[in-house]
Amino acid sequence: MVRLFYFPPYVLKIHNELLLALSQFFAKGGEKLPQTLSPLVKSYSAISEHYKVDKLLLTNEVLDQCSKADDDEFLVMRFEFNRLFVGPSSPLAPPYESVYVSPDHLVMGEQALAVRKIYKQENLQATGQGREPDDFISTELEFAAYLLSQIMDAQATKNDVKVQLYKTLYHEFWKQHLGLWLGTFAHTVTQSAKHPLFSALSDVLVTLTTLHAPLNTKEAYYETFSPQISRGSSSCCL
Amino acid sequence: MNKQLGFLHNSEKCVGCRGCEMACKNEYQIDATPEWRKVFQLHEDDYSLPTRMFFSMACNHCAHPECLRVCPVMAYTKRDDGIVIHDPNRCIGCRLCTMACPYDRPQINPAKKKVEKCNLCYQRIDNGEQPACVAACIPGALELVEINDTLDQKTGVLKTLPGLPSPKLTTPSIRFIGPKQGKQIRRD
Amino acid sequence: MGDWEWPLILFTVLGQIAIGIILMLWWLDRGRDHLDTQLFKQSVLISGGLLILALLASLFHLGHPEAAYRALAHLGSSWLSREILLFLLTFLAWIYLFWQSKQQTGSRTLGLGITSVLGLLGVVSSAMIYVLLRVPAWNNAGPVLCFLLTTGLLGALCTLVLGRKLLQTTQKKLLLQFSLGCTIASLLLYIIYSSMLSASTEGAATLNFLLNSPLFWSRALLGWFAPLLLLISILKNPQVDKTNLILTVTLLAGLGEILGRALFYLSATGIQITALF
Amino acid sequence: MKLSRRKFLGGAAAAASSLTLFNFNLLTNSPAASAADQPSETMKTFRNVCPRNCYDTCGMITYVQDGILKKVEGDPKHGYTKGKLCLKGYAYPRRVYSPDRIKYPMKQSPRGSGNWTRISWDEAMDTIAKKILDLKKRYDSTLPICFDKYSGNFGIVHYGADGTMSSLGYTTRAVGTPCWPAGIDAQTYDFGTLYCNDPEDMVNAKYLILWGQNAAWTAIHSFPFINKAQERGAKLVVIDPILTSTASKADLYIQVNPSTDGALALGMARYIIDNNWVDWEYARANSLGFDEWVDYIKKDITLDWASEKTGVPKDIIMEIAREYATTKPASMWVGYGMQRHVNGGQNVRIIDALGVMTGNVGKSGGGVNYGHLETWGFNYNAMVNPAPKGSKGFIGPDGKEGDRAINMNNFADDVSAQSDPPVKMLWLACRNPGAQDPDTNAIEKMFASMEFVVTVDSFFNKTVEMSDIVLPVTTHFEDWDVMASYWHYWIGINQRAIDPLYESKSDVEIAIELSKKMNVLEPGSCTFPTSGTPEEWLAKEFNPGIHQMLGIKDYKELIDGPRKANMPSASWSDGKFRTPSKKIEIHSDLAEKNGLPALPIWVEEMKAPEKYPIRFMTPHPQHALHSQFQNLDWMMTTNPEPKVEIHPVLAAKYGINEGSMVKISNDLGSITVKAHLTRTTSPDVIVAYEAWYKNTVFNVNYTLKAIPSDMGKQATGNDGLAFHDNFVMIEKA
Repeated sequence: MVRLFYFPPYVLKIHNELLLALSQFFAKGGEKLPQTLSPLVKSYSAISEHYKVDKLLLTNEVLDQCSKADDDEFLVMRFEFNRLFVGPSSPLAPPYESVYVSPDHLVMGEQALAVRKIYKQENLQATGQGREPDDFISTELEFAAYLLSQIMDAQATKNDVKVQLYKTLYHEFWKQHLGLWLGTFAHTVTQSAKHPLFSALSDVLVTLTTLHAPLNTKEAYYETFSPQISRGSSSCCL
Repeated sequence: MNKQLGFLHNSEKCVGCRGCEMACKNEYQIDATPEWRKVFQLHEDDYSLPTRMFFSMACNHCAHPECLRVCPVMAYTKRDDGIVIHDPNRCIGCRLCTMACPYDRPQINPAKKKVEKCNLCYQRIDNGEQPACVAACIPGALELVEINDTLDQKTGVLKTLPGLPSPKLTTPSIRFIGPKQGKQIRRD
Repeated sequence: MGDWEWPLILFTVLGQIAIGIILMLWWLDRGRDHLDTQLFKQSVLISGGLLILALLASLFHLGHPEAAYRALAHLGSSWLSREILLFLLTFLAWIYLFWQSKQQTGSRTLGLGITSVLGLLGVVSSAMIYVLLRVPAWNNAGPVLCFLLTTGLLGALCTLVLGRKLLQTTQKKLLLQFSLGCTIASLLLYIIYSSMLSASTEGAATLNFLLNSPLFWSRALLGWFAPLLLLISILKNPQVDKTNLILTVTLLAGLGEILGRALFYLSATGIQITALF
Repeated sequence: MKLSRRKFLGGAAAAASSLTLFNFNLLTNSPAASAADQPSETMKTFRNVCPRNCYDTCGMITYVQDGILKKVEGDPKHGYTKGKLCLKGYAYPRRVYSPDRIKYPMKQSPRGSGNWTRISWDEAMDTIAKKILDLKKRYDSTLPICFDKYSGNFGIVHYGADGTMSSLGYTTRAVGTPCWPAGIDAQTYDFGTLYCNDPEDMVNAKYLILWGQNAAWTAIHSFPFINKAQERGAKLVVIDPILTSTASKADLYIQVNPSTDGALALGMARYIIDNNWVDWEYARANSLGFDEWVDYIKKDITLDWASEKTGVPKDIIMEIAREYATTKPASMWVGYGMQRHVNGGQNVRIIDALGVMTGNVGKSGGGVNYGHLETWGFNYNAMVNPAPKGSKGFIGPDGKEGDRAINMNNFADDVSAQSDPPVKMLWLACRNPGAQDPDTNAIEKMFASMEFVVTVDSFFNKTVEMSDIVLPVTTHFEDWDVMASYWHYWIGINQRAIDPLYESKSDVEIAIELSKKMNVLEPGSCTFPTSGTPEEWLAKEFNPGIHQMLGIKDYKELIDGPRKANMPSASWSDGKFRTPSKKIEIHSDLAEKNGLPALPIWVEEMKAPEKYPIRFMTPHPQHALHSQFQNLDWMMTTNPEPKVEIHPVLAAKYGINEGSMVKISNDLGSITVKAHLTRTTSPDVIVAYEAWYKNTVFNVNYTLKAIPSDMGKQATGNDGLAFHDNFVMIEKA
């Protein structure tokens, strides 16, 4: 039997942290940016240092600067956050999967139901089920982070069956959901953003979508990929 | 083919309320862009008096469907009852049918990159129900009928209206009752 | 009015050049002076490359290129299915031809002949796709003749460019005369075709669009008038070195045909519902 | 997925292992663990009623699966709308799930800046409550708070928005209705109230006049009944300055000079008198002042005059007079459009008298039908709350203390005119004055002068744009409610079909939240009850009268289907009129007391000023109901932009072609809109349909002056608006 590939725990950890930081960034809203930006910067630094890509470092620098903004600047970012993602005017980049993936661009499309079923397979459901679309970006990101944490658990206990199961789940979830829309979403954000924070955020999302392809598909490739990722990723994703 | 189902549109009764258009969208929750069914307003100059006159048109389930003829993937089939069905699972989005249909009724859905059109609610018909548009027509201007000689021989049943492509092209399965104009006391 | 259909323009024009080259090779090879082997090999390779490019370009026209294979499903009535089949067969024939070109001996005529005939049938099917009841501007012999003339003209000119060193003078002259013939035919065809268009409302709309479009006049200049003058001048002065001139004519005519094809799609006006919406 | 998790772990083990160490914020343990592999729920259906300001008030069936609204259909058990919806009704799913919906309470700082902060309901209520208490302290009353609510949602429980205000104390209230008050008063003077025949009874009419009524766009469900009457031989006459889709179906269409409908009716009356087709018996037995009116007509009215005034040839006036008077029963439907003039109420009174004169009132297949409120006898439990102890109110002219009424139809000016105390805060619910009130510039200015503006809405319209706080409100699919119609006789229940999305709340829920907060900050400062489920609030609206009218014992019976009120199909068939004299008052002392002519005599229409020779009519649109619906994606694709209809003769005069941009202006302001040339209007009238298009500044009200119509005060508190007496100049933009 082929030896099951184990991801390096550190890589899983930093990805997990980035997913959670992003999830909180969107969940807590523009009003909590002073609290949610720092964890985002921290987790993104870890990523950018690990992969050592110039562009990532640059984005990280922008994020870092934004996280140290003064109160006035945070206000500007808050208003921009709401203009982009919340409202009350028609949000320019509504953070729900079905707005991008379902052709009718409404919320509560088939994607919301599809992720609801996936959560349910893990005995989970969105806390706002029925009120908030299940495919809200934060919920999807948190679910992805949860899957990663399951892989980490399983690797720690050398439970190969579980590792395999959650890798498959994780891979499928990216392929069928986050991977399908984060790119478009990021693009929409860039198009509409008037503050560098959100262009940087868009870069973070793009990094995430790009890095996750190797993380969950070609494990054998991953070992070799990791040290050289800087070249690979800078050409393909950034 | 045993029979040919189609629409009988009564422009005498149609008030252009566009309920059929939206009922169609509601039934299938069609995306914003494709218009399976559309209400058209006739040119007021085409008749003796300027009046708001309409006809409502979806796929005409033609006796000689050009869409079906040109489609390279056989996405179109014509049922025994004459309904021309488009199967999106087969469609590869070559758009040739959209070039070939004189009524512009197969339409590309830019998001899905596939063509869509009215399938005459064949599932509803198979269940013994009326198509959604017919069921929703408040003045009773839109009917599902069998297109045959008996229908064509009835007085007042027309094969076309001004502003429509010649029915000779594809032999559409739609018949019309033309708009009626009352007396007008006008100020111009 | 239609759209600017890059994938279709590239597919049809490149495919027609490829087939045109093979057709010319076949024609020249059947003549008294056989074709130079080096030129044969080189030209077969290039025409194959163009054919592959053309087929690839056609995929970009599709909403779902991954399912393109399904396009073979409706040979019974769809000219698009027939076109794909014939182009694939042409490509298979080309592989045979390519294999033949690698052989030291043996007749090339069979390979050239099969490829040419299949290719021409492919070009005709391509054109037949557009012979639609709905589009008066296309619902005639126009598309077929127009596509065949492109095949002939660009095939001949490209072969001239490819064989600028290896073709014999008589062969060159034949090709030049053929190109001139195609250009004149194309121009005449267009004049007749235009006069036919005005018969229907939609045709008149097409004509009106064309005459008011700077693209059309560029096409006329690049694709008809300039090549006409240059070809005549080349043929009249056989002693001058013509390599650069031939290159120029080919480029101009190529551009003209690409513009012409773009206009073909742009100017198509279908019969449609003209009631207000 | 190749690997089933069931192969790997038992259900219980999975639950245990999946929650180790991971700190969930947005996900939680799912209660029904075994449901994982189950297919979707089966489709559930719910009963809803469209609550919009519309004649038809349709019964709806809502299809819900997995808690998600899938589609809507008409309710086949609704006898008037008969299982069909209009184009707007079918677009509802797009409204519920539009990403544009307002999702959370938001605060704008400063107002108009576009800088919005999301706040919690608690913070929203805290901010609002503190502002209210602050104003109360500063001015010693809650009168600086002005409440403006109208017809965004006509559900009975939605009167909880009014209740929010009454529970705070005495406030300033926008009173009146911009819609139909002149006609209401006309019928009030004549018959005692507005009370139309059952519209289903139109099938019995032998002759049918639709007067300024475009049913094809605004009351589409009446068409089967109109058609039926036509099939049974009735002649359909449509009188309208615009050749509408409805007029296009008429056997006879009369393009009357705008605002001269009364003159036409008087001309008809004259001819009827001359030919003695008068139903003397009915008129004399049932009315007061009839002979006086006949004398007036004989003395003052000639057919030549009527013809000249109305632009209708004499022989046509004679024709319709003869037919209307001699074909029995003959029905008239008076539309709301025709009373939006400075003499609109008076014109309705003349038409009423025409109905009386011919004995068509109180008859099946007859009537002068305008609307009714007979089926609206609910408790208005959510609306009625005692003012908190010690509340100081406005002392009215009658010496009574209460709310301070201001004119809804001159909202901008009237708010600004208040000084003792001034209005400092606005609360807007079910209302979008930014888009719908006349003189938008004045509205903008008035809003800018406020200290605080709260708007309760679902979409970011012009009014929300000018607010400090916006509160997200539920759609009717997310509420319990009950709806009656002002036209047909049906009543339907509206179930909660889906959970309220995001943080939206109904008007009653908002009132509850505010009351909780007010009472924490200052106990006793708000009397709105702080408990009750939405369904309990609905239940409280029913009373024995309603039960009896509908033949039910409990509101829950309405879940089986809408019910029709048990009333005779012909209004006034009992002859018991509700005027002071209990008779039809052709001569109305009440009208006279209110400064109006006692008799239905001719009152001059408004003439075009020299500078602005073109009448600009802005009637109701097809794809929208005022500022609702048009912003939805389906509407924006099928009807992407507004147009102004111009007669080709007029257009030629100004060099305007089909599709030209046209600047329409007067001394109030201007709008620019695309031209559509059509002979459905006349050469001195241009037409643009009012609506709020997404992402455009198009708003016909920039040119519309708040000119009052002649009536409305008596029954609705304020005179109506002469929307259609708007005059402009046009030029090619």
